[in-house]
Amino acid sequence: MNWGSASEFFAMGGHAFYVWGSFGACALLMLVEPILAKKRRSQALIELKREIRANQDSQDETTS
Amino acid sequence: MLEASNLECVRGEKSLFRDVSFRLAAGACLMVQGANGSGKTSLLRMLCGLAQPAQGEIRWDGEPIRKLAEDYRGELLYCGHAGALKDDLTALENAQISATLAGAPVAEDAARQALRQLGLKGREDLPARVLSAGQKRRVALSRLLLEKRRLWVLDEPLTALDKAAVATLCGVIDAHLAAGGMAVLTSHQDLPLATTRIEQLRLDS
Amino acid sequence: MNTRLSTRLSNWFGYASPATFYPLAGKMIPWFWALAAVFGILGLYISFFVAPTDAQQGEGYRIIFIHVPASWMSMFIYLVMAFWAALGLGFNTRLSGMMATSLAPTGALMAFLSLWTGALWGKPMWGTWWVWDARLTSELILFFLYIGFIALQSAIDDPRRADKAGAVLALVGVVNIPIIYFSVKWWNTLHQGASVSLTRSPSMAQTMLLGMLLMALAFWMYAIAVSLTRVRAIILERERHAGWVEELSEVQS
Amino acid sequence: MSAPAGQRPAGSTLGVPQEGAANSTERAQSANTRHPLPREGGRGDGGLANEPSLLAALSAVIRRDLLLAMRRKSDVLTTLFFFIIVVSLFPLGIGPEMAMLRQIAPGVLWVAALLATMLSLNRLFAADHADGTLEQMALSAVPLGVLVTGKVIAHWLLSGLPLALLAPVLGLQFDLASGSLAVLVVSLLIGTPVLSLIGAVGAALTLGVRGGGVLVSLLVLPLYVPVLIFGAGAVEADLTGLGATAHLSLLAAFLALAAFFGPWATTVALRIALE
Repeated sequence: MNWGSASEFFAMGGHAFYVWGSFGACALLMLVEPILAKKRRSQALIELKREIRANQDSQDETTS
Repeated sequence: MLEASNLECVRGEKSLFRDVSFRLAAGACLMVQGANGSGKTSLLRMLCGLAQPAQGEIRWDGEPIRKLAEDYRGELLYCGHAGALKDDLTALENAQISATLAGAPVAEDAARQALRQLGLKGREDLPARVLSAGQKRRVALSRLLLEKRRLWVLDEPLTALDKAAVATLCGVIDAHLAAGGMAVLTSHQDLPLATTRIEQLRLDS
Repeated sequence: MNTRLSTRLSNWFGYASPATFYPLAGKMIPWFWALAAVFGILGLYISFFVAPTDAQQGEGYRIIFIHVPASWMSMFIYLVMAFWAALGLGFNTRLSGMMATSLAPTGALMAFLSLWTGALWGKPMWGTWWVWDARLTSELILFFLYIGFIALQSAIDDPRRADKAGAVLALVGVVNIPIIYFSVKWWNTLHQGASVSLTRSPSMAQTMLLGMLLMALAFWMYAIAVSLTRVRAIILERERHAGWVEELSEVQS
Repeated sequence: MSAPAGQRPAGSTLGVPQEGAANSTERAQSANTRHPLPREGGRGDGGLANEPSLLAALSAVIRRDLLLAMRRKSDVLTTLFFFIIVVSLFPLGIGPEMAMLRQIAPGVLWVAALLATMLSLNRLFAADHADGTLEQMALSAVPLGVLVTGKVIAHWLLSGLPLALLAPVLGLQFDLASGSLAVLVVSLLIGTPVLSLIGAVGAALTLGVRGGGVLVSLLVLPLYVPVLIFGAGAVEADLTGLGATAHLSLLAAFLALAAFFGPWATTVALRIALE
């Protein structure tokens, strides 16, 4: 085990800014990217549903 | 012989037409009709091999045109909406250069002769910039006389032409068909052709 | 006969594929997330708790456990992207073009992470944020190539043309990447620039290699999972007029 | 003929499939060829794809583009003046110390050459695309790759060559010795064709695309890196007395590679753009 205490772990031997800057950016981007991808899919689904409903409405109008 | 079987054209997400089939034999002429946006130009570009059909196949003498590539293009003359003219070149230079680019260089006399035949006598050495729309069209159509191709694909060839020019053009097309050529045309105007071998293709339905 | 077979094949590739692939991808995504999490936890454990402190670089060297995998993945994803692009160009398959499109942002992200962590590693090691090291410079150019690919595809409205144009660009890029890398390397040696080199004792090197490998596996699984998620969105966007999309349960509800 | 025929035209009943053209007496005038038209011209017995006509088409494209440029000289001159102005701005931004200028000269001249080439790339296919000439080229009996090669050569003659010839004059501003000037010219002569060849791919990809002008630089500039490194490196190597042969031969290798792949990729990209 490399670390005596939690604070030692977070201090990273004086390189905290660089190490946590790297790992933090990595974690952040890897959280954001999948969220954006999922959002893109749900956006596409919403538009699809809207379009289908619009088509159904216009069909109902023509048949009635 | 040009054959098309079950062609489908998709533009964006919309299917413009499907199941378009026809055969065109030597000496015959196909008139493609349809409203604006029905896919006439798309069909013509497909027949040239510029666009790929979403479905179906186009064959020339039994071979798919994709396979024939340059061999097919050597039999083909396409005249689209754009005249492929350079404003900075003279009518004569335009005619000669486009023939050379098409792979069939012509002598200056032949080019002058063709331009004269289309009623451009005296304007051969004027830059295309100063020609009227109809005159430019005639320069573009001079390729019909200069490049010896069996299949003509003409998209709205009558645009901007006056009565005399229409008559001349029809004579040229008739002569081509009588000599065993083929033509695929679109036109919003009536084309007073002498030939009886005209087939209609409607794209609307 | 032959042509009929080939049209049937291209039909299968061209139309049936997105329809069958969409639900399949949906089922696979959670598994890849789980794998990414497992490899990630193992990798992080090794990089922080197993790998000992470096004698010269102190704790700062631990950045290598994400810097190197990110660099590897950025190059690997470009290759995979070019492979899908070439497949789409050669066989006119629609799904492969979508795969290439969906991989590009993840590849760009990896290239960006590699540059970011490279800069954060460089500062404590060499005292500057940026060195014109051969690898960092090539990574920068690779990042530009990704940006170019994404920009080109988003500038073209017709998705099929976008796929094909992107494919040509990706293939030109793939031919060029090794040339760029060796040019930059040559240029770097001529100018006696700094270079990242790690010489370690064999046992240390092995732990480090294991950690980097595990992290690379985690990044790999992550890239698959996220690009599958994105490709599902792209399929929905592009195939919205296909009948099968309207019959999907998530659309019906 | 097992192929399905949809609407069978009335006219086609006369034409027997396959060899129908030759059977008809009316059309038997030129029995030696399958070409039924009486006006028999440049196209002989199907042997169009022979070398002389390919070369003729190649030189015709080059002559045409040069002729067009001569009729509209301002386009070429703009590129040249851009090159001159960019290069002349550097001493103003950096200061007039000759030792410093000599050191940055190769890089400055080469980067300016890259940018000047970029500037003219947009025009490479745009005009031909707009007026339909490009379509006709794609439909020519001459392979499109040959015509594209002609256009790229013309582009180099109008952008790369003038830059290379002008470079020594600008090199004097940076106090380069005559030996280095010679290396600069040679490196530009070998390197700028590569720029035209790679640039043509980018120009074809962005043809008719929104924001094509800026986009093409985004696509192409990263690919120019090796040429920049070895082009500027050649002059620098000569300045430091190392000899520029290695750099120049690598540049020549790039040229060979680009000449082999470039027109092919450009052709594919153009066909995509036209579809």
